[in-house]
Amino acid sequence: MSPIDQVLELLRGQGAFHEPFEQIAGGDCVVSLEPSRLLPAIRRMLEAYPELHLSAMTARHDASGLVVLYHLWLGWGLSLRVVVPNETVELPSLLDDMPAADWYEREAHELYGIRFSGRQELSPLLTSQSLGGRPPMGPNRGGGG
Amino acid sequence: MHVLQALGEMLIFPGALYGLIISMLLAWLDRKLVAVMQGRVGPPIYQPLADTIKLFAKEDLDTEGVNPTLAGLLPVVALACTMTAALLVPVGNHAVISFQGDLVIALFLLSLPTLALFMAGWIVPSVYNVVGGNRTLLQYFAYEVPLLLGLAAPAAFSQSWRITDLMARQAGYRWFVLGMPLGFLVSSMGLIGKLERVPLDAPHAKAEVGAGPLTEYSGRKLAFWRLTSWLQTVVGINLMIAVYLGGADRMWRYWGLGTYLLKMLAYLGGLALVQVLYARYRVDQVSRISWRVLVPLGLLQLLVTVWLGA
Amino acid sequence: MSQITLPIGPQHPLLKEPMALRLGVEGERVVSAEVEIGYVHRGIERLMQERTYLQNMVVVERICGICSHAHATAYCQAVEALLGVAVPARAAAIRVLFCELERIHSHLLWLGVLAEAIGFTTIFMYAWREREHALDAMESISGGRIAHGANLIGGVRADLTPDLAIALGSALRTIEERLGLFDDLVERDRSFHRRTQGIGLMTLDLVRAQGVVGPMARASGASYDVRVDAPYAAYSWLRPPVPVTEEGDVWARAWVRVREIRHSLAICRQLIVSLPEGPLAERVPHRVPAGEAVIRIEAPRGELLYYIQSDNSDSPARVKVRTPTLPTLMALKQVLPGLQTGDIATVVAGADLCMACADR
Amino acid sequence: MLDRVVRWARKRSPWLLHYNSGGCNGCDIELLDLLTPRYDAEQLGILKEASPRHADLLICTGPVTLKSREPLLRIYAQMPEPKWVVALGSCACSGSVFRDCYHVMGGIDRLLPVARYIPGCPCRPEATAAALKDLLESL
Repeated sequence: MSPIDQVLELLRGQGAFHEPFEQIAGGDCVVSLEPSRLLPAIRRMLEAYPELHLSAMTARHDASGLVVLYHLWLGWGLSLRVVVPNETVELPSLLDDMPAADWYEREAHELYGIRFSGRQELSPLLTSQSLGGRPPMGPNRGGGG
Repeated sequence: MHVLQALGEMLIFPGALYGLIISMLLAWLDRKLVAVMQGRVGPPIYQPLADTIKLFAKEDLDTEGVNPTLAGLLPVVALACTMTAALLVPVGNHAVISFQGDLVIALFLLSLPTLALFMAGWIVPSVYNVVGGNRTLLQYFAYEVPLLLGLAAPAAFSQSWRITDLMARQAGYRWFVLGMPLGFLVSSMGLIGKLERVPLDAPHAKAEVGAGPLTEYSGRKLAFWRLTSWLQTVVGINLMIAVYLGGADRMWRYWGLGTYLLKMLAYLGGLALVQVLYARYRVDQVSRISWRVLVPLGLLQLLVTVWLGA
Repeated sequence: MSQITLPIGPQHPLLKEPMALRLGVEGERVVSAEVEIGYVHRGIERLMQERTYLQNMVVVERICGICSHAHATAYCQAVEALLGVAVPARAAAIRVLFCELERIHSHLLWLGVLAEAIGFTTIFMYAWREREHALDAMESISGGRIAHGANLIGGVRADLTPDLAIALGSALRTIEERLGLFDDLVERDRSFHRRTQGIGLMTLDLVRAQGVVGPMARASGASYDVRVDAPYAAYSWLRPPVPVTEEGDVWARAWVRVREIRHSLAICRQLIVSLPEGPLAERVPHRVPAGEAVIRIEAPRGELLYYIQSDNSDSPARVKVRTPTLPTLMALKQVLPGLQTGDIATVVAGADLCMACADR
Repeated sequence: MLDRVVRWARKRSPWLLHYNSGGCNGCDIELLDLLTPRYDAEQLGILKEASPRHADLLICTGPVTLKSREPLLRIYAQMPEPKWVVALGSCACSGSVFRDCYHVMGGIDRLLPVARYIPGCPCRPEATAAALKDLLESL
């Protein structure tokens, strides 16, 4: 069984994903998840892959709203794609299971205005107070340029 | 006539004026030697003079929350103490003032600027100054004892605390450094600590505490502190030459001062070499090395000297 | 004992770039640490969405002045992946040559900064003197000392001609000869050991939890190196050895980096003798078809990740840059408490932080 | 007379304070490079100081991010007179590629009076040394 099939098997056991994976340019695999399935999926994978680490989190705009990608490394690249519902703009926080998510979540919050449930501190990481707290890359962009 | 001569000795040679000139020259030479050893060119000879004049011409900011009188007084006291010590320590083989026990008084006078430096850091409500000042004091406790022990061995051997007596015992190339190398090393380490030079420069380690106790001082006050530290270097080297290296040797009749200058350059070269070759000790490492290594070695030297001398 | 706050930064001689540390200190011991970043945040990710792919070549090299080539390489690879363009073999090799020269210069720079932090100015001077040879080599090939401009989307702009190869060879020899000094420093110098051994310990667990990468992770026993684990460009046939050690202290980080300089020199030399023939670049269109790409490369400080989303126009819809300094900073926050105040400088300088990278 | 002595001293003893207001690091390491064996700025009496209180020249790199604004003003205020600001690198001169970014003010002269602009991306150490020498001559 290929590495990606193993992961899919793992996630399928959780009923976590609803699409087959796609392979994107550069060789990473992308698997789409429901926001509510994110935490269980991450927990399951942490158990199965001890060397797993979170490389980065990308938020971006999409026709449907905001999309967040969790770029993982398990000896090969895997990205989990989650669509942030427009009504809530909220995702579960990974902080308790993955300490590495700390600053990435703060960044996604301040640049895109995404909220993360289950954690307190989401003070701005990068930007100055004088920007007025409007996410500079969010739907209603603040700042100049 | 005696009054004039005394005044001349105090103000011109070997007192204040000579002290300032030689200390600036040594400060330049020190920087130049280090630069050359590091593969650089180094500063021009007038550098310390230019630095000093510039600092005197610069705005002297009063730091908030600091008593300006005290802040202005401390560096002056420090410089005055060092200058007085300079009068006690022989230049060549002649000291302006000499009496029984002047070695102890000179050491005491050299301690006062360190305490003033600690005070100068302590009175400023800025973390770097305070931490730097604390380190100055901590390090003072660590090096003062080895310095004293190291200098005590020759004194015990000569049964005199008068510096000129110690020099007289060494006449004819019987330098104490040959008979008591341990004492020389221990007191040299002590001196490096007193001068806060690498590797014992933690009190003003740039990467840790900025400029240490002097971080918030500018202009004239800073200039005074720098002069004090340069003059301390000269006095310290003179002291080591007088106590361990036999002062000015009479090679030929008139060349006494020449051998003294050579020794001064050699000792400074040694200090510069140490600066180039070592990384900085942490303050706690300084204390540990001082009490576990330097103090026992100094005591050993003292005991051996007393035992052999008796 | 009373606790005082020791603020370090944003302006501090220890920090070449602004960041702020607020350390709670009791006596000579650090009890708490807060890290504040963002002083160098310029908003490059949004800037790149507003520029064309070609204009962005200039921007990516200015994300960081130390690993500019790593950024340009990652960016080019991502765009090339989206275009479905394969880079000519010679171009891939020259890219790697620059990557390794950059690693040499970056590691020597780091060694100098660490030495300065522990008061060893001589090593700082010597390390930076040798670093000049690597900069000279890159300048003679591409024309840039710091921002090299060696990369193009589709290949490279600068060629290693035979006479440049000879000059490069002699530069490599000079660095190699003088490297013995730094070997001695790491292996034998007592005063260096006294300040670095057992200081700033980072366990493998902490490395895994925070996702620390690069030499920092390899000094704690994690062997992850993108060049070997997911080879790109010419690394598929170069296969550099990966030095790993388990001490996890500042000394181990120095050990790993000095070893890496040696391996980088060997790779450069191998590239000089076996540089593939062929064109330098492929012609590429201005418009990039819609898609997503994730690229990881090994920058001098570790795994550098680029994510680019294209929307069939001449400028990217989203560029995400994750640099290796970010996880290091998160881990550093947990390493600082418990240290002696005298070791703060050693640990911070030893972490090889690049704030321009981290803040973007 | 005294005036001439002071001017002589000032020209020969410029102490630098370096602040990166959001630059890419390139100019900063090139400035630091100025102190190392190949360029050795100590020949010109240049020392890199740790405290704003000791400095004569504030060498600024970077396009001034919004977060750097406060520290920059504070550092400048802490420096004793006479003092000069040098904008090192294209970012510091004008904002360069980052001119229109949302977190960037664009150029040191938006905040402080600049005595010398040294363009270059990044400036070579030779250029910096030449410009500093030129600035000192003009004092």
